[in-house]
Order: sequence, then C-alpha cells, then structure tokens
Amino acid sequence: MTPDDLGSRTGPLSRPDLPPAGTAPAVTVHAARLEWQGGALFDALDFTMPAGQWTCLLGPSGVGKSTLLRLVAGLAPAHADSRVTCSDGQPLTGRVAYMAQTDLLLPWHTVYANVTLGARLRGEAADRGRALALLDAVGLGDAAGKRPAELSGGMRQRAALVRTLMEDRPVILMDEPFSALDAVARLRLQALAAELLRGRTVLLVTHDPLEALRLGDRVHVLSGRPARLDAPLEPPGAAPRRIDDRRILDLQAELLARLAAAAAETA
Amino acid sequence: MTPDDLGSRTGPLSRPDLPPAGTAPAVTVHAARLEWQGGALFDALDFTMPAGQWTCLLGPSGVGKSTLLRLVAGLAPAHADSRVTCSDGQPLTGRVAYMAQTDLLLPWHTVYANVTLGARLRGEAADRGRALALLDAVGLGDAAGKRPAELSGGMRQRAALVRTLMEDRPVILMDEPFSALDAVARLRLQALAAELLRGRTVLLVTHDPLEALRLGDRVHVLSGRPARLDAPLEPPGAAPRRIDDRRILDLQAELLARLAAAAAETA
Amino acid sequence: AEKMTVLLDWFVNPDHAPLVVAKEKGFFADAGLEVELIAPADPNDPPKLVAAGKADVAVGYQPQLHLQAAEGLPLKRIGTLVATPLNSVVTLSDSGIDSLGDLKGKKVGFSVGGFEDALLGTMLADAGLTLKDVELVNVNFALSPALMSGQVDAVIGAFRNFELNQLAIEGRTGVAFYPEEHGVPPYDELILLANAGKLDDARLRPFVEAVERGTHYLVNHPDESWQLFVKAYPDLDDELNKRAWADTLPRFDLTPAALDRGRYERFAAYLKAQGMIDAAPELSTYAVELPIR
Amino acid sequence: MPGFLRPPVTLAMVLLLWHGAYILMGRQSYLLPSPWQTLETLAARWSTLAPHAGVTIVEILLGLVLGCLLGGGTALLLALFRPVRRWLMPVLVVSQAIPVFAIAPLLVLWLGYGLGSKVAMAMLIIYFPVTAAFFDGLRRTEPGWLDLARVMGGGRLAVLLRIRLPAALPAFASGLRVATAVAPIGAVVGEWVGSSAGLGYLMLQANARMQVPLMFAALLVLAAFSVALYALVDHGLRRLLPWVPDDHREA
Amino acid sequence: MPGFLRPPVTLAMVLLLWHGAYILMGRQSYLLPSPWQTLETLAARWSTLAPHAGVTIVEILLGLVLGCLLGGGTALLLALFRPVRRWLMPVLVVSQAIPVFAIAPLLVLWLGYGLGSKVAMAMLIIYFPVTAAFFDGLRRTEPGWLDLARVMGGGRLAVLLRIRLPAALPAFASGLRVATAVAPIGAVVGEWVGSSAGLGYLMLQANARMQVPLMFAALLVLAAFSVALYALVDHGLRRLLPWVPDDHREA
Ligand SMILES: Nc1ncnc2c1ncn2[C@@H]1O[C@H](COP(=O)(O)OP(=O)(O)OP(=O)(O)O)[C@@H](O)[C@H]1O
Ligand SMILES: Nc1ncnc2c1ncn2[C@@H]1O[C@H](COP(=O)(O)OP(=O)(O)OP(=O)(O)O)[C@@H](O)[C@H]1O
Ligand SMILES: [Mg+2]
Ligand SMILES: [Mg+2]
Repeated sequence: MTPDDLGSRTGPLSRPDLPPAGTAPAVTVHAARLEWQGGALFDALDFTMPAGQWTCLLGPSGVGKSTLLRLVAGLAPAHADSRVTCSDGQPLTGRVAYMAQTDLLLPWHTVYANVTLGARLRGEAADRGRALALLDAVGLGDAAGKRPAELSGGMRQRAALVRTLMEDRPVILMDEPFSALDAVARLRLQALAAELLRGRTVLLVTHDPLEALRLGDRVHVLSGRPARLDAPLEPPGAAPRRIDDRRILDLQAELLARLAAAAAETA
Repeated sequence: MTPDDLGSRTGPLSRPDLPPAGTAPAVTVHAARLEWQGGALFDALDFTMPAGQWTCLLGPSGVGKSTLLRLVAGLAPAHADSRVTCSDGQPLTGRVAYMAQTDLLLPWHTVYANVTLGARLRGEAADRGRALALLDAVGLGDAAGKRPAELSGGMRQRAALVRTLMEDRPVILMDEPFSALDAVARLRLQALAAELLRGRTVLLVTHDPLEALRLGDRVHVLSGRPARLDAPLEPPGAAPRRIDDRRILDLQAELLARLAAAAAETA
Repeated sequence: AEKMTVLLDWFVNPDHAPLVVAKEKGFFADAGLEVELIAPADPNDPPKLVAAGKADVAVGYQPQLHLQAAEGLPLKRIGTLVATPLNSVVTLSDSGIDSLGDLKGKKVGFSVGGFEDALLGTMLADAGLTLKDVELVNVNFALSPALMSGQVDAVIGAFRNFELNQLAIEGRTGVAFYPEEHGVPPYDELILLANAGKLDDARLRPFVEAVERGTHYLVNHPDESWQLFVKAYPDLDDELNKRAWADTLPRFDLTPAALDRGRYERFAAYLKAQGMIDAAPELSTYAVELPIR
Repeated sequence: MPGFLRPPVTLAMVLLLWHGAYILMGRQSYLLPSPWQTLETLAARWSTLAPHAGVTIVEILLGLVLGCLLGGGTALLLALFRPVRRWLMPVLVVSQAIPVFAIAPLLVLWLGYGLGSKVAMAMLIIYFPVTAAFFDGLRRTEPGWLDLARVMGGGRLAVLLRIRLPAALPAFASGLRVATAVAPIGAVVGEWVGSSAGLGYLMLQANARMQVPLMFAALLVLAAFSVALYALVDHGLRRLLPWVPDDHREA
Repeated sequence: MPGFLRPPVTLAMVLLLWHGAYILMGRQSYLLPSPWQTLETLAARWSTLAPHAGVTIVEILLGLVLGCLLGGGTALLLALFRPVRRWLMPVLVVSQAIPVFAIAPLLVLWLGYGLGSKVAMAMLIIYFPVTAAFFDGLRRTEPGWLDLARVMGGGRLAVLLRIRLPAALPAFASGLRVATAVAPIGAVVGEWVGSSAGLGYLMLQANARMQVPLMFAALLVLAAFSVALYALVDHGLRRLLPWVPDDHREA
C-alpha cells in the first residue's frame, strides 16, 4: 500500500471546520533561558515556527529538543524564562495540541476514551465518527475497546497520535511521534499526518533525518550546551516528499554531517 | 566519530571473564501458543536463536515481537503454552539479560544505582568501574548521579541499555534498544553493543531494517495472525556491517518488501 | 510496711473518703501497710482483676457482687464503705414529673451497671407501671448533661450525693426518687472485695480496721478530714466535691468489718425473684466477716 | 489447599489459639471465656443477639457509606482549592486528635440517642483515614497527564474528575479497605456512648452483668461480620479497578 | 498572606468557630466550655497539665514508632509469603473489630498499669492502617519492574526489599500520615483503659468530676501536639521521597 491509498479514506477524517491554511499563526520563542543544575540548557535562544509550515527539530539525545517543545506548549519548568508569541498577536493558550515523548495514555480508559479525552476534558461532545475513522486509519480499528495495558508499544504510540489529531488545533507539537512504528506504518502515518495537518503550524521532534526531510518545511539541528539552532535546511517541494528524490538524498547527507558535528559538539 | 573510535575505549568495558564465543547456547521456542481475547497471537510457532549469533526480529507493530521476546525471557503470560530449551540442555533461567521496550528505570534510584541493580538484587558486589566506563561510553558519564526524572527520553534508554550490558549474560534479549536515539548515537551504540556482545546469543527486536542488517546474523520478519516467521535473511560478513555495502542495500530492499507484505497481511 | 494494691471503683471522689483519710492520716502505715489506690476507667474491671490476682482489694457494689458470685468469680466481700444505696432516679423539678407514675411514656437515661432494669422495674411497679411504659437509653457517664440538655426526662444510676449537687451548681433543681423507698430492699452501695482464695492474707483484717479508723476520724472531724482530702487531691477542691463530701458523711458504714447477713440474703432473694440470677449461692461463699487474728 | 477450605481452617486455627490463650490465663472465664463456652452461648442466646446484630450492621453500613462519601468529597475539595487545603488540613488533623468520648455528649445532644449518633461516630472514625489516603493519592498524579490535560484546555474541575480522581482510585481503595476494617469499632464506640440497642450495647450490658461469654459471643458476631464485609469490599474493589496491578490477583 | 501568618490565623478561626458553637448551644459550659474559659483554665492549671502532657507525648511517640515498625513488618511478611497473607489477613481484620474495652482487662493483666498498656494501645490503633496501606502499596508494584527483577535473578526477599518496598513507600507514607493523626487518640484511649497519668487520664477524670473546662484544656494541649507532629511527619516524608510527584510541593 502506498501513502496515496489514503486518498479515499480521508473523507471522514478531514473536517469542514478545518482552519484554512494561513490562519494558523507563526509561533516564536524569544530569548529562552533555562538552567538545570547541570548548567544552562538554553541561553538567549530564539526560535520561530513559520505559520502553516512544518518545522522539524533534530539533535543529539539530551540536547533539549523535548524541553524546547515543552516551552512552546506552555509547560516550561518553573525556573525557565521564556516568552512565546504568535504572529496574530493572540495568546497561544488553547490553540495547541501536544504529543509528548511518552504516550501518556490513561490506563483506566479504553483506547476510544483515551483518544477523545480532550473533548471530555473541555466538556464538549466527542466526535465519535472522526475518532473511529482515525483509529481505523492508523490500524487500531479493532483496538478501540482495549485498555492501554493490552496494547503493544507501537499501538500505544498510534493511539497517542490519534488523540493529538483529534484535538484539531492550529498549532501542533509532536515529540518523536513515529519512533515506535515499523517502517511501513511509519510511512503511512507520516502521509496521514501530513495530509491532516496541512496548513497547521507544526513542530516535529524526530531522530530520523529522512522523516524530517520528508515532512519538514524547515529542518533544524539543535546542538551544544547552551543549545544553539543552526540555519535550517529547507527541502524543496510539498510534504510528504518522495525520499528517493535526489535532492532529498543530498540534503540527508548534509543533515547527517550536521548531526555528527552536533554530536561531537554536545558530548 | 566513527564506530572504530571505540576501539581504544573498550579496554575497561570488556571483561576477562567473558564467556568465550561458543559457550552461549542456542535457544529454541517450541510450538508456542498464546491467545488473547482478540484471537490466537501464536499457534504452533517454532523459533530458534542460533548459538552465539544475533537474531533480529522485525514486523508490523502489534504482531507479537515483544510477546515472543518475553516468552523467551520466561515472562510468558499465564495462559501461554510454550517450551523454551537451550542447546546445551541446561535451563535458560539465570542466563538471560532482558531489556524491555520501556526503560523500566526505578525512579527512586540514580542512574548509577539503576544500572547496577542486577548485582544488588543478587546480593553481589557491583562492578563500579565497569558501570562508570559503560555509562561513559554511552555518553551518560555526567548523568551517573541523576534520577531518571531528570533524563531525556534517549538518556533513559541509554541507561536501560547499560543496565542490560552490566548483566553480562550469555543470552541477551533487547526490545527496540536504540529507538529513542539520534542517528549518530545509534550508530555508536550499535557498534558498542556488537563488540561487547560478540559471541553471545542475542535477540534484537527492531523497526529499523538497516539496524537489523547491520547487526543481525539472521533477520526474521514476523507477520500475520497467528504470527508466522519467514525464512531469515542472512546478511554476509561480521557485524557491525557497513551499511553502504551494496549487498546490504539489496537486502534492505528485500526486507522492505517483506515488511510491506507483512503489513498488508497482518492488518 | 507491706505493699497493698487497692482498685477503686471509679476516679477518686468523696465516696472514697475513709480510704483517703486512712492513708493520709497514716492509719494504714500504723497497720504496717503501704497502700496504693488505683482508679480504673471501667467500674467492671476491678473485681475481675482482683479475681485474677492482679490486685489485693477492689471497691465494688453489693448488687454486682451477687451477679459476680452467680457467675462464679472467686470474690468475697470483706468490708463495707457506704452502707446505704446511693443510686437514685433523678428528674428535674421543672420537668413536670412529680411522682414515678409520671414517667409513663418518658425516656430514662442510664449508665450501664447491669441491673438498672431490675431496679427501675421494681420502682415502677410500686407506681403501677412496668418497664414497657418507659424507654431506657444508655447515656454512659453523661447522666447530668443528658438530663439538663433535655435528651432524657429522668436518669437512673445518679448518685444522690453527687448528681443532685451537680444540678444545683448548674442552677437546676433535681428531684430524687430513692429505690429503697419504692420496693427495692436496702443494700450496701460500696463494699470491699478480696480474692476468695486469699482470705488468709494477714494484711486484710488490719486493712479493714484501718478503714474503720478512717471512717471514725471522718465522722468526728469532718472539716479536718476535708482539708486532708483536698491536700491529697488538690484537683478536687471545688464546690461540687465540697457539697458531696457533706452529703456522703452520714452514709459511711461505722462498722465496716461487720456483715449484715440478712441484708445480703434478702437482696439475693430479690435479685433471684427479678430473674437477674438463676440461683443464690450460699452467702459464706461470697461475703464474710474477717476473723480477728 | 483448595480455596473453599481456607475460611473454615482459619476459623479453626483462631479458635485453637483462643483456647490456648484461655488455658494460658488459667481458665478464668470472667476474663476470657473459652471458645466453646462462647459458641454455646452464641447458640443459646442467638435470639437475643440477632436483633442487636441487625442494628449494628445497619449502623456500620450507613457509617461506611456516608464516611466514604464525606471523606471522598473532602479530599476532592482539598485537591481542588489550594486555600481550602491550607486552612482545612490543620483543622482536620486537630479533629482527629479529639477523642470521641470528649465530644460524645455533644454528638448525642445534636443527634439524639438513635441511629444518628452511632452512624455519625462510625463516619467520624473512618473519615480521616479515607480523606487522608484519597487526598494523598490525588496529590501524586503523574505530572505528564496533568501537562497533557492543561494543554488540552481542561478546567480545574474537569482535570480533577477525569484525571486526578481515577488516578487516585487505587489510593482511595486503600483508604476504603482501612475504613471497612475500622468502621465496626466506630459503630460500637458509638453505641457505648449512648444507645439502647446494638452489639456494643449488648456487650456493655453483658460486661456489667459479668456475662463475659455473652459479651464474647457478641464480639464473635461482630468479628464475623467485619471479616465478611472486608472480604466483600476487597473483592469488589479489585473487580472495579481492573487496570491496577495487583500481585494478589495473579495468585 | 505570608505563610508564617497562617497558623495563628487558623487558630483564631478555630477559636471563633468554637465560640460560635458555645453560643449556639446556649452557653452551657458543662457541655462545651467557651474558648476563653478553656484558655484561662489552661493557664491556671498549666502546672497540673504539663506533667500529664509529657506522659502522653512519650506514649504517642513510642506507640507511633513501634506501631509503624510492627505494621511495616507485617505488611512485608504478608507481601513476601502468600500463605501468611491468606491466613493472617482475616485475623488482622478480626483484630480490628474488637473494641478496646473488651480486652482492656486482659491488656492490663499482661502489661500492667504503667506505660506498657498505653503504648500497646496506641500501637494497636495505628497498626492496621499502616499495615493495610503499606501492604496495598506492595501489591501494586509496576509489573514491568517485577519482570525485570525476575530475569535478573533476584530472590523473593531481594525483590521485596529493593523494588517492591521502595515502590510502596508513597503508600506507606500515606498510611503513616493517617497513623500520625490517629496515634494521639490511641494513647488517650489507652489511658482510658487504665492509668494514673496522662492527658487521657486527666480528661476522663475531669469529665467524671464535671471539670469540663479542664477537660477541654487537656484536649487543646493534645490537639496542638497532634498538629505539630503531623506537620513534622508530613514535611519529613515529602523530603524523604523526593521522586514522588506531589502537587503540594510545587506550591
Ligand atoms: N495484556 C494483554 N491483553 C490483551 N492483548 C494483549 C495484551 N498484551 C499484548 N496484547 C496483544 O498482543 C499483540 C502483540 O503485542 P506485542 O507487544 O507483542 O506487539 P509488538 O510486535 O511488540 O508490537 P510493537 O512493535 O508495537 O511493539 C498486540 O496485538 C496486543 O494487542
Ligand atoms: N527535571 C530535570 N532536572 C534536571 N535536568 C533535567 C530535567 N529534565 C530535563 N533535564 C535535562 O535537560 C536536558 C534536555 O532534556 P530533553 O528531554 O529536552 O532532551 P531531548 O533533546 O529531548 O533528548 P532525547 O532525544 O533523548 O529525548 C537533558 O540533559 C536532561 O538531563
Ligand atoms: Mg526528548
Ligand atoms: Mg513491542
């Protein structure tokens, strides 16, 4: 099955009330500062996610990718200084969907109840049809009634992904959302996400250079301590890109070189 | 840094009391059977890990890889039928090291105490030098005194890997041990594991085809429900292999095709 | 001096005056005894502990003694402290209850002592009522508060030397109905008990005689003995105890060692008739006059 | 040993131990009657015991239900409002330190000598264990879930009810188990304070009349009911919280 | 409001509430004395109260320490040996249902009138909450950790001590908090069983003598000590278990 097979399925998945591309704001973190007892993780770090585009973040393990994503989500630790603004001047609160590095599924709920958690937390009616369609699209159609303890690692991650997609927000933050998936499922779900989140402002943290180049409009490498952002790579064409594209493979080599440099610098 | 840079570091990591290659037994699972309420996961499944070799297991998410690994580890659920034997006729109990899909770090212990947990559980003295050297080798030298809550996802996974390597057992079972690492660290740690575990009987569950081909002496794809094992791929040469090798890239294409078929069959 | 443990029936109060005076005036010491007075929280425990040999003497109640004897506890009465009933039924003067007959349909509070129903039944019968005409409620040790707060209309188990004064101090007037005036045979309220198997204990007779000396001193020198009492128990130096002290004086037994056999046999027969005990054991098995040694 | 044999065998062992203690204490049945005496009395006086037992059982059950509701509610309030927590917690602790008998006359004054004061007593005695256990559970919610809920835009109350509360259920169950075991003593103490029926009343009365075997027979009925109640609650809780790991269950 | 102002303000509020209740109940000080009467008595009779308070505090602390050790030990035993759990648990529950006064003479018989019987009582009363809470915690260990330990070849005891015990510490802390709040009442009830010193003794005696303000003064001392003890234990526990999430701490 190729990603294009999804075309016929996205009917019930796409929403008429989707924000048209362009209404999703750009998000900027200004002069972020954060110290753990080990030293300064960020010091005067500026970071922008352009409006309606996918920004991908790579970097050595432990450099601060998840922490940066959490800063954007408004989950900064108490001792962090950071200011997050949107290009439309509105506050970001309430316009973000967040998928953490761990799945954070609630063990007492079924998969269905977990993916519709957001609506119930806000006292809204859950969109049952969309939830079931999304679960089906990620291959969890049969698992909707199961508890997280009955799922495999990859199934849990897919459930967390569906929960995030159910939120239907203009700004999406995802921390390694496909890391526990097999190669085939990964490609499928990347395509699904690319389609469903078109026009949103997305931040994707990943360790997979090809994934970043396939999905990202801008690909950053975070490195060093305090962490710095390099000038982003900007893969040509619209996501999801074909990864056998010559230009993408060239960029992959460049990205790997940057990652190696980052690893050497951060260690 | 290339994997070969590790050569100079493995001095304190390798152990004189290592079992010489060949004493690690082959491990066989006979006619495994397991039913969840969803249906039979395994039915008369036979599976062999050749002595002193790396067996890699790939397959669609949810097909049963982790469950098979747990069967080998002796952690079968109560309602599973399976018999696990070793080629040397001895029981397997006490000769296995196990790294689960989640890190299972104890939140109240420091990283150092976590990686030396096995020794303390058995009432043995922990090999402090080796623990620190291993932590250093995986880039956690500075984090030895931290608690798991202070680590990033990739750091937690590396700590779990060190805990497994500290066990120093002839049979090693690892469930996606490198999934949360960046590309550079992943290559380094693959090389490190390949070197330290040479001669052991290793089962590695992974979603990364290149990782499987780089490290595995036999690469299986698990597919279908009840799950079946296909005839293994056997990449040529000694691990860790160079992944720009032509033969490996051919095998990768073959493996991807098998995975796509498995995905279609299992869904 | 030989050590002796005496378990009181309740916290130290004017009812124990002879013991306190005997101790403070040195009458026990004169008899070669070093007496320790211990207050329990549950009046039912001291007889059990003496029966079990955990103490030498207990202060108990005559009605309970009959029950204890019937249940086979190895106990013997060796002396008397208070020779009249103290128990009474008390109501408030403004309650409109002027006679026992007015209790019909009312709530009567009691502190479980084991034979309130028999006592009250007899008193009610005297007024032409039965137990079924009233509602009995266990109010534990809160007799006066229960009465004053209107939770119950009358209480049984109130001590005439105590609860009446307590009501008076709180500005209320209590009315007492006395069991011995309403068909209940008179009995000894407070008696001294020893283990039935240890009556040859040489300390017992001197102990009772020291109590006798205490009683006489008390009656002869009421004010001096009050001073002794509050010096030993400064906590008790208040209006209530002062009044109770005066009211208790006439009720102490001036011949504590003597046993009125008829009185005990009559009360045993009464309890048997009430169905409180199945059979009355031979008197000498549970009440004696200690011989002079 | 098959499971159904366990209760009778336990019972037999307890009776044997009891008899041992009886012999050890010199067969003084006014201190501790022998099990056989007690069982004899139980059979002979069953018609006396049964109605009293009925009263006490109703008190225990009512007290348990109300105490848990009240304790659960307090814990939720404490978790929801930081100021409530700061001001109420010390008051709660103080209230624990006040022995029942000190406020018993007040309780009786307010609630009368009927069922009310006994239910109140059983409630009071389990209130704090339930509140403390549940509140402790509410405090320990996995921070990741709270972060997630915050980003999702859940209000304080919604987060409390949909995340912190279910996450605290195992702790609540723990408090409930303690409460179940402690509620009977609450009811009995309540009866001691003022009553005209119930096993506690019967025990007081029997004690005063030196009918110690009857007292122990009442005790036996109370104990049997307590164990049955505990087993029931324990079993129910485990079925209600299937996602909680429990090495008991695997057995 | 700055933190240091909170205790005095709470105190003032409690006193006001108290005074309200006093007025509401018709100023009958034989039922409930006013706070001012009580404070007056407290000051006037301090020399009487202090030694009694000392006795009770020693009893509480000893009872708490011993009860927690015993309860913790029992929970470990229960967790370690399945048979022990099956046989002992019902006995424990039964033991909870036995009111103190039923066995009071036995306790005095065994332990005498001194400190022993009171400490035993405080111990007994906290024993079950601690045992149940801790045992519940031990039952709920993350199964993944147990799997890991099993593969590592840890013995039953090692797994219990190195994994299940630390994992259950938050639950144990929860039980300990309850115990701390309940221990004072245990000591007081113990004094009720038979004693010649202590706040409980003083209260009973004052109650029997209708010296209600003195009784409430003793109560006040007890309550103050209880709150101090609870605050201390709570604070200590939070510092000792830094890895446990606690939304309290962030405050
Ligand atoms: N406790 C359980 N109850 C019911 N079904 C279960 C339970 N545990 C696992 N399963 C089912 O067993 C199947 C195999 O799970 P397993 O964890 O072995 O998958 P996996 O191949 O490791 O997947 P992944 O790559 O996602 O980790 C899944 O479909 C899962 O739903
Ligand atoms: N609570 C904490 N206390 C101290 N240090 C912390 C804490 N949380 C995170 N850190 C440190 O912050 C750094 C960045 O962590 P973060 O999770 O952002 O890394 P990451 O880039 O997401 O890594 P990974 O790829 O492994 O997920 C790490 O070095 C970690 O040790
Ligand atoms: Mg991360
Ligand atoms: Mg798996």
